Amino acid sequence: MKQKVIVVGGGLIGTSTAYYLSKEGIDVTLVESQDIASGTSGACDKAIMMQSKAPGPVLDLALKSALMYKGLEEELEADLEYREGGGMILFETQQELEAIHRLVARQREAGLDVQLLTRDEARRRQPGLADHILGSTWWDHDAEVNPLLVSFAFAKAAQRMGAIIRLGAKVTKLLTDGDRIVGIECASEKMYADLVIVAMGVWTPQLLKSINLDVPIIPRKGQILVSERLPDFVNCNVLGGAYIAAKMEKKMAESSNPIDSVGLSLGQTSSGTLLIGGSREFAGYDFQTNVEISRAISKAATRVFPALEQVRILRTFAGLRPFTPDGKPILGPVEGWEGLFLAAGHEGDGVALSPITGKLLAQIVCGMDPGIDVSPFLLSRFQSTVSV
Amino acid sequence: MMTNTRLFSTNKDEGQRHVSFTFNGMELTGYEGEPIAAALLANGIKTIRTCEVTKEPRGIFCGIGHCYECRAEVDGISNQRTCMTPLRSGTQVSSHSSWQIEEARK
Amino acid sequence: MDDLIICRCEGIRLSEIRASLREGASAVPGVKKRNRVGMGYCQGRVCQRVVSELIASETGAKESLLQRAQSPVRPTLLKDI
Amino acid sequence: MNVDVAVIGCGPAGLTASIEMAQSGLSVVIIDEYYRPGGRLLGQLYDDPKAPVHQRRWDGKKVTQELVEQAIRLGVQIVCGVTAWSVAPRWKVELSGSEVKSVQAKALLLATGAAEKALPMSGWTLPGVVSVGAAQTFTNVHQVAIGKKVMVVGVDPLALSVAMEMKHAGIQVVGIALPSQSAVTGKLSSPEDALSKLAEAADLAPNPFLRMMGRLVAGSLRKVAIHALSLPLLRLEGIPVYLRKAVARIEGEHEVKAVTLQDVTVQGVPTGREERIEVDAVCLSAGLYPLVELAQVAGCSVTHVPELGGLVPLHGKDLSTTADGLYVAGNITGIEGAKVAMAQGKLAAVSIVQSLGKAPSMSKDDAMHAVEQARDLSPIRFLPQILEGRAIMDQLWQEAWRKKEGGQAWMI
Repeated sequence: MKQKVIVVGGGLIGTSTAYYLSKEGIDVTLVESQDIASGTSGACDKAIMMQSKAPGPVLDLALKSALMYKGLEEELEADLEYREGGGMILFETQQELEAIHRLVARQREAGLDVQLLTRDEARRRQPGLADHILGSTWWDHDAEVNPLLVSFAFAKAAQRMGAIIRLGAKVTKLLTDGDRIVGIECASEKMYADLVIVAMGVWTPQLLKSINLDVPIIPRKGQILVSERLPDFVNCNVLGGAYIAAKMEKKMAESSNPIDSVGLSLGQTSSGTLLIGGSREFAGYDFQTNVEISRAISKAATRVFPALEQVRILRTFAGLRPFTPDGKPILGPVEGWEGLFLAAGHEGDGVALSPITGKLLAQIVCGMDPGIDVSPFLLSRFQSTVSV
Repeated sequence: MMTNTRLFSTNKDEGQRHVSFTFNGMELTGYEGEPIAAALLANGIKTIRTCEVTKEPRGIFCGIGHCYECRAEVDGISNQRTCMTPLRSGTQVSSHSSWQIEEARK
Repeated sequence: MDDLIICRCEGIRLSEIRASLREGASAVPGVKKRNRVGMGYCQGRVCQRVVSELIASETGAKESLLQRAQSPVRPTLLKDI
Repeated sequence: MNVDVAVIGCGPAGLTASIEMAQSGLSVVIIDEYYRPGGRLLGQLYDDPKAPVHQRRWDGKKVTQELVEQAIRLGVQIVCGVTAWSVAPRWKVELSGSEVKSVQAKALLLATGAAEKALPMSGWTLPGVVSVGAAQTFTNVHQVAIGKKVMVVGVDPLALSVAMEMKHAGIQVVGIALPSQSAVTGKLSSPEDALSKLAEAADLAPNPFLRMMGRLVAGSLRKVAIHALSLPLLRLEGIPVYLRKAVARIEGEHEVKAVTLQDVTVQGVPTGREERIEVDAVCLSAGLYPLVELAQVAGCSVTHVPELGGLVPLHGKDLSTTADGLYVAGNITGIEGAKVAMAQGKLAAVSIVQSLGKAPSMSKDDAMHAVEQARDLSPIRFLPQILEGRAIMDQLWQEAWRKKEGGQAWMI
């Protein structure tokens, strides 16, 4: 009898999980409170960058995911606006240069052949850079994709494999039988399953409160400016060094002023608009963008690309990254609860980690060896005592 | 022949000087201070730009700065709303914006 | 009739909006994410309410959500932000 | 720049409010993205049958001039051609297109008026197809014809009024007709709905026949009026008003060349007969809706009230909103005429003046009464159920206020 699984959450993680489960012949129902990609997956940038991640379990996962992205358009029979256009981290000050050099050394140890470019090489690679740029890194295999298309493509592919997708169905409770999860309740309807996978990003903790389970995910707000359509200008992922340097040096001691958290991220979409980010701010579940942060992002962008001063911003939006204390997502089974799996907490890596997360969850559910040590990602790392 | 579609009624704003300006290189005249879109229309010009997406001709639609269909580059600044940008003597209007990467390359 | 342009800025046609509704979109933000309605210079000032009424009449919903208003409410040069 | 009150929108509401606030000793700046003050007043030029004989001629430009002169005399700063692209609480207004980058104010009045709904139809993106608001502005304000032969699509008070203004300016208006039924026209294509809107404009129509028809429609004889529509058309100062023909397509490759009219039944269903009329411009009328984007960005709760024109800021009778120190006046509160907007401007000003501890020239009650009076005197009623809309808003406000008293944050 086919195993029945309910996936809660219709973003990049939920739809990918539904697809890979369906591909394994599992009877899947995906339940989403609003619409596909109506949460953080619909309010993020488009970079799939490896070189900006410090070596460790997340980078290992991301490298596997990056490989999967290469064949994903074919597999999902959909245009994802995927492009392996490479990526660069700029440095504007000596301090940033040194910090990034240390990161590059560690990346090379981890097997990423990240290069270092002089100012002229950087400007040849990406025209329009300001004179004060000291240089940049370069890695050919950083890529970009349209995260909206990824979510929609995974959802449609899952449906083609037989999955059922229920939109506009807000899950209010997990149904339990002793220490076993047996289904979910949304509005007045109860749905039963052998297993429930919660992939609700920053909303995951609210649902798990219904079984007194604390999940340490909090929203970390990021803001992005969207420009008018432009001729081809940015041809790769561009990151400012300031934020990366601070992140690597752990000096990012959570300063109270969100302006300090602003670090440039820049990419150009297939329709020609620029996505100019970004910020990091603990501001609860607030989607309203803040003008002072937009101003700081605008300054970071025009300092590095002076010509952008004459470009118009049409829109700003905010997304809520699912932040965890150790910067790693929470994946896999939950100790003390039968039939409950988690797949959330990807902070800024949700786009990059979407394919591998779905596949990993499907393999674990089907009892297959994922070839990856899942223990760094289990919720139990945060549970001192098993709360039953 | 440029059809002139000026309407003459008692309600005209007095004292507006006649000035010349260019649209895509064409030499035209209009009243100083009137919106560029009005001066273009008075010269029989309804097509102000080509839609970047559908490649269709576009012109005035809402007339009060909400829809951006009448946008053009005015004196070097791209995507200005010509229905509310006053005409000055020697104003240069062009349908496509000159924001080019070359300008960004220097 | 189906190829009638509804969103002038991005050239989105009635057929594309209906396709998005068939795929599960139930409000303007959902249609926008699937086909770029409302992503142009006017940010939906012209077409958004037509799309919202179309969603309501074609899906039976009472009246569907518009997209969230955010600054800048007019296209603004980066140097002016 | 620091002021007591920032006003966004230099139309009838914003100007009238600024005069009252300046008279009470407050420093006021008005910001408007349009290149000259007046807002929708500028395009208004008609004879108001409800006004006393010597005040029949309503010339929006003259009214604007008088208001602007009075405001400047009282020290109001009027900043036109500058765009307010964002507003943040208590109250910082971000500006573009001006040396002054932003304005800081103790109180903020949003008088940003209304925008026009779209009427998508085949060929509507062709140059030469404009909204009825654009036709009014270009005809009356810029004195440039939108075309030599113009077809008006959409039958409502604004469309009729603009058609007459274009005719007086010497433009040949070939007709006013309904749009053909489509997925996006809804009630706009219904002859019956068009007739009830005619009733709203009845007072405006100098043509006795139409005034009679309007009253007929307004009364119980509505069904009779519709069936009496065996007449191919009505005439409005010689302009044919087609209720049994609808515009199906606008034709032309680079510009408007013609429109195709279809005969329709009383229910607006095409009968199959079509005819082509050569025109070089079309103006579309699908109604106005309140422009609430800045109110939302400022953190104001908004709510959907179709009778007021759509999404409107939740506001009290004194035009205060759920955002402390933020007030609204004019079409942003619901679509009505200029006189009501001016009276609302006065009312909002009285509320603001009191909230900043100064003495207004009249009480809130008197100002509220003046709004009702202005409503009765308005020649055009854009939304037939405007009164119900105002009542619904008052009720929603009471409910929201009760909930707020009960400790919940502003709901809606």
